Amino acid sequence: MKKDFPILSTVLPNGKKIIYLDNAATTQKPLSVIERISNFYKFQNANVARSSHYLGEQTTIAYNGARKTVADFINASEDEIIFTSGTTESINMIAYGWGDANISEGDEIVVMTSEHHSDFVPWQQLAIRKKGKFKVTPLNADGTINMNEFKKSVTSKTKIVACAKMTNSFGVINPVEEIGKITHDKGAVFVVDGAQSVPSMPTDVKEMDADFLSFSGHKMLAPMGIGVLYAKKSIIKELEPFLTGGGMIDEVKTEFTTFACAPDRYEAGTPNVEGAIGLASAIEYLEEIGMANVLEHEREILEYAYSKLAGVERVILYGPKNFEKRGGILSFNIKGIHPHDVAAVLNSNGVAIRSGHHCAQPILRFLNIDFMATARASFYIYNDKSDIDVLADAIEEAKRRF
Amino acid sequence: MKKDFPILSTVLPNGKKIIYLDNAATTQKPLSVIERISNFYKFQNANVARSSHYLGEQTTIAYNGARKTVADFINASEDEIIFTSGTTESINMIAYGWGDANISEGDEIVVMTSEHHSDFVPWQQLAIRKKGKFKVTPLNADGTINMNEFKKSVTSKTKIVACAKMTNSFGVINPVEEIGKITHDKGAVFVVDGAQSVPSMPTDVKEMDADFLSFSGHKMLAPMGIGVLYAKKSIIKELEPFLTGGGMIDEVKTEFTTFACAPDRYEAGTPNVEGAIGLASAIEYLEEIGMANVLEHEREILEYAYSKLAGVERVILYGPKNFEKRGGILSFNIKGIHPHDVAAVLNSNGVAIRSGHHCAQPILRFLNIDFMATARASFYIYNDKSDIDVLADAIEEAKRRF
Amino acid sequence: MDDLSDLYAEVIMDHQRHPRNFGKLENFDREVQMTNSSCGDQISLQVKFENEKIKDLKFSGMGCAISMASASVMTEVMKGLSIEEARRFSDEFLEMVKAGKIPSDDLKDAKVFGGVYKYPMRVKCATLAWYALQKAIE
Amino acid sequence: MDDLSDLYAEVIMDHQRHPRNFGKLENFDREVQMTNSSCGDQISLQVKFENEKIKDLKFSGMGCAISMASASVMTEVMKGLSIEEARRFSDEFLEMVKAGKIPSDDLKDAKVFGGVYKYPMRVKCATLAWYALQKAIE
Ligand SMILES: Cc1ncc(COP(=O)(O)O)c(C=O)c1O
Ligand SMILES: Cc1ncc(COP(=O)(O)O)c(C=O)c1O
Repeated sequence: MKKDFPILSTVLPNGKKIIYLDNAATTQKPLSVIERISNFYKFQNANVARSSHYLGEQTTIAYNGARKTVADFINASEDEIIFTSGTTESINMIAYGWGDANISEGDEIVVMTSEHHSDFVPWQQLAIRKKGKFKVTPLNADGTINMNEFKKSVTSKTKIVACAKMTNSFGVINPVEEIGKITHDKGAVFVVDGAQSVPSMPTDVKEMDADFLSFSGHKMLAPMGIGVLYAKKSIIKELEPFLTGGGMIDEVKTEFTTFACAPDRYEAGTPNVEGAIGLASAIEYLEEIGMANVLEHEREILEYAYSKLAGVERVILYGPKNFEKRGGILSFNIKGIHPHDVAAVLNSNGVAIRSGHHCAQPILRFLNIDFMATARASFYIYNDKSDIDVLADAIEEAKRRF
Repeated sequence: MKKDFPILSTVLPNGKKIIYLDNAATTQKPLSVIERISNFYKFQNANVARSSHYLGEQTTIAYNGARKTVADFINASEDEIIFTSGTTESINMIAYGWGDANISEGDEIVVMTSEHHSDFVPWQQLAIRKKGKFKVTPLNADGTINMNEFKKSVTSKTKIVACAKMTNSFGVINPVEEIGKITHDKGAVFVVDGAQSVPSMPTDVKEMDADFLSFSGHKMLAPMGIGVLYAKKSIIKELEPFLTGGGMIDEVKTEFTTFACAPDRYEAGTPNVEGAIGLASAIEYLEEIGMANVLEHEREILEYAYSKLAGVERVILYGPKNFEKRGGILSFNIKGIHPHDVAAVLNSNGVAIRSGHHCAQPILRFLNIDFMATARASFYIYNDKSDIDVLADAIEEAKRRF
Repeated sequence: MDDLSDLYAEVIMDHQRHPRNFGKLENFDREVQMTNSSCGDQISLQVKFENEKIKDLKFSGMGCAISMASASVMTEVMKGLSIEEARRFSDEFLEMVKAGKIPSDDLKDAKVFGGVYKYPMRVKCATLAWYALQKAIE
Repeated sequence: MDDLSDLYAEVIMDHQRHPRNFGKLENFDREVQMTNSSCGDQISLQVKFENEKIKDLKFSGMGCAISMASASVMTEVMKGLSIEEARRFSDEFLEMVKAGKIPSDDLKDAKVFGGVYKYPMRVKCATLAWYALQKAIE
């Protein structure tokens, strides 16, 4: 598998082989995706849905095909798939495009303390704009959602509940089916952040009954600059166009503009065709493996890492002990060493991890974590147990140095 | 030159060699840019400004370097350069981020009838949102701005004037220096759409004294999904963050969020690093040629095309006769043939042009153009006069067929 | 003929040059105006019904060869059909042009638009008149 | 030492283990609190002036080795300097860390942070205390 990913053969200037364990931040790309991009620009490139010449037709067919691939991947239909620049833009599109029209003074928006800033700040800002109430659900000590507190916080005034299917800080898999049911029972809209989960496990929007689901290509083998917003057919009509301009209009007059149908209506400007077909190519690669196998593999690595590091002196491991509740992310700290320094020592051993707040300040503050930061190793399809052995040795070196 | 662009060797299924004359829609990519993208994913890829490991550092250095390349290219400084997904997003960012906070009932927004929908609809929608007045400046018969009318339309109530430096419909180069002066004399903000001009001529934001300038990578040899918003240092402080989420924050608390400094403040979520370095690579290619030479080359092709087609029976050419007022775009019609049919016949001869309203319905309606559509041939650095010969022959065939 | 023939078959060129049922009906039950703004195409369609059948119909408008010919062919195919048949035939036509589905022989001349499927940007041109018809018999 | 040495020079490790001027002043003229939220680093800096000079200064806070050592070194370099000199030296330090500019020998021990330039993500760690100082002498 590693041979499909040229970057995984990188040797650092100090001679160490790279061990890439920063997959929750972004994933590496297989040759098939890199070549799909090159071939697009070498043989196919044109603007889409505008120009009726040979390349224009080829590009439009490829772009429409990519939309179908994405739709099938999450069990949606094509006109429920909006291409965006990433999860962050997708969530902003909901907050502005649906939120601004549907939230008014006193309405409640409920999010979890464990949300990524991209699934936290847009809702908070919406609440501030519309004088709504922004409610943040407390967690249990292991970073899972306190479901009793959640149930109490959802009321008849709740209009939106936003929750990640998998958190990026600790890799917690949240019970979105249950959360969705509680949300819908109160008549609120259920918004799922799939940035971590869609790359790592099978996704079925019908099963999780999400009204909106967002995810990013770059976290699942695809190029940067492409993301997806799934909007359920029954709610997409309520989503107002947010970005306006070329390609999303029907008729433009001085006094008013009428807009095209979904999904064009939501894709203003020249779309990122490269990104869309790159994402489709990445999905093909993942389906070859099978998404259930991706999760199983991540868990296997996680369990191995967990068992190697649990009980090691000075090492603190975060997150639930029940692996069924986790994907391939392991957040940890070494007592008395700032995670940045841990990351630096690991890096000098070739091991690439992330240190810091992981765009998740609320959970770190809530759990009162030292330095408001952790070290985070995150695994993907191309990692194996020997990567974990190097990680564990490097952790020992960090302990010796500091 | 053509050999740098693999796609220009495309042979259509019918055996015809491709003649790509749809550059105003999107440009083709040189091998150097295609390889820069591949190499990024093969050797460098990581998330940016977040992860302090080797690849993370490399990527961050490359991303910061790309920002500097872009800044130098338009004579700006790095903290005035915001990366976006394209011109359309850039303009929306101004309309929401500056417009919503600064436009109130009765304020005026002035645009030209010749604006692209992406520089028209966001302003119109802003005016509708804020109960402002949306004024559309009339044109002369050749598609140039009626400057007398423009002067009359700018008043002390005018808050924003938006204008393309080069129009995409007819390729008219507008006198933005003069328009900017009139705008600033009235105390309004001057917003320049550079989507067509930045790829085709030298750009100096200080000289044109733009407060904001937008452009897209894909129209200047760079990948799709990347664009730029330049915001002058003196005004960027008034620009509110528009998209919120990861990477653009300082501190996230339940009650409020504080935001990072410019430009990070405006780049929410994982940025399109591939796009940014692809754009930098494209700029290097263009600077090798020299932007003054790009314009000169486009004009040479335009003049050749104009002289070949002027006076040809049934052919109508749009735009001013003074080539100093034009870039490399030639919009035309053949009497009695719908431009879609023209494009189809041209395509069967390998010639790729755009037909339709070019996201510029207002100008076509204003000038009362048949079918509300034109055929448009647009030229770039890799086109030569022999391309125009094929175009002219294909036009004759279209006349024979219809 | 050359490679343009799957888009501009002789039948299509003939209808484009000599559109059938072009103009206005004196007497009609339904009138539908429809535009395809992405092309600037416009159609106005008038239909006269009798005994659950399309007794007569005429169209006027402006657009490319494909859209004009498709409107002309549509009127020829539809004249005299029951509303039930009209619905089924137009569904078949739309499936053929949008998704490449092979139609039944019932579509007659309209089958020449089968090649449009390969030109996604021209699909809107070929379908406009047929959507207008569907609206008229709704 | 190995390749970590351009980031964690011996001097830096020493200051990290034994920070100088750590704590609170009984008596001070200016106090500055600063955070680097992207890392979670915090610093509190107190300065006592006399005759346009920095008579004494102390810091407290929390952060990574680079940020703590940089604060400690800063206090050593600054003690006794005129405000004018403090401004110039801190400018020099910032230029060195942010842009890789070679500093003058005036910077003394602070020169060991010259390697941070190659680690753009650690620049904020190394500069926090120096920005705090600049704020204190504003
Ligand atoms: C003048 C002008 N403005 C704006 C745009 C919109 O650019 P994009 O589609 O890359 O967002 C274009 C290109 O289509 C253009 O030509
Ligand atoms: C759970 C979660 N939500 C949202 C995001 C934001 O995604 P992006 O930065 O691709 O917009 C991320 C990734 O950083 C994430 O992990």
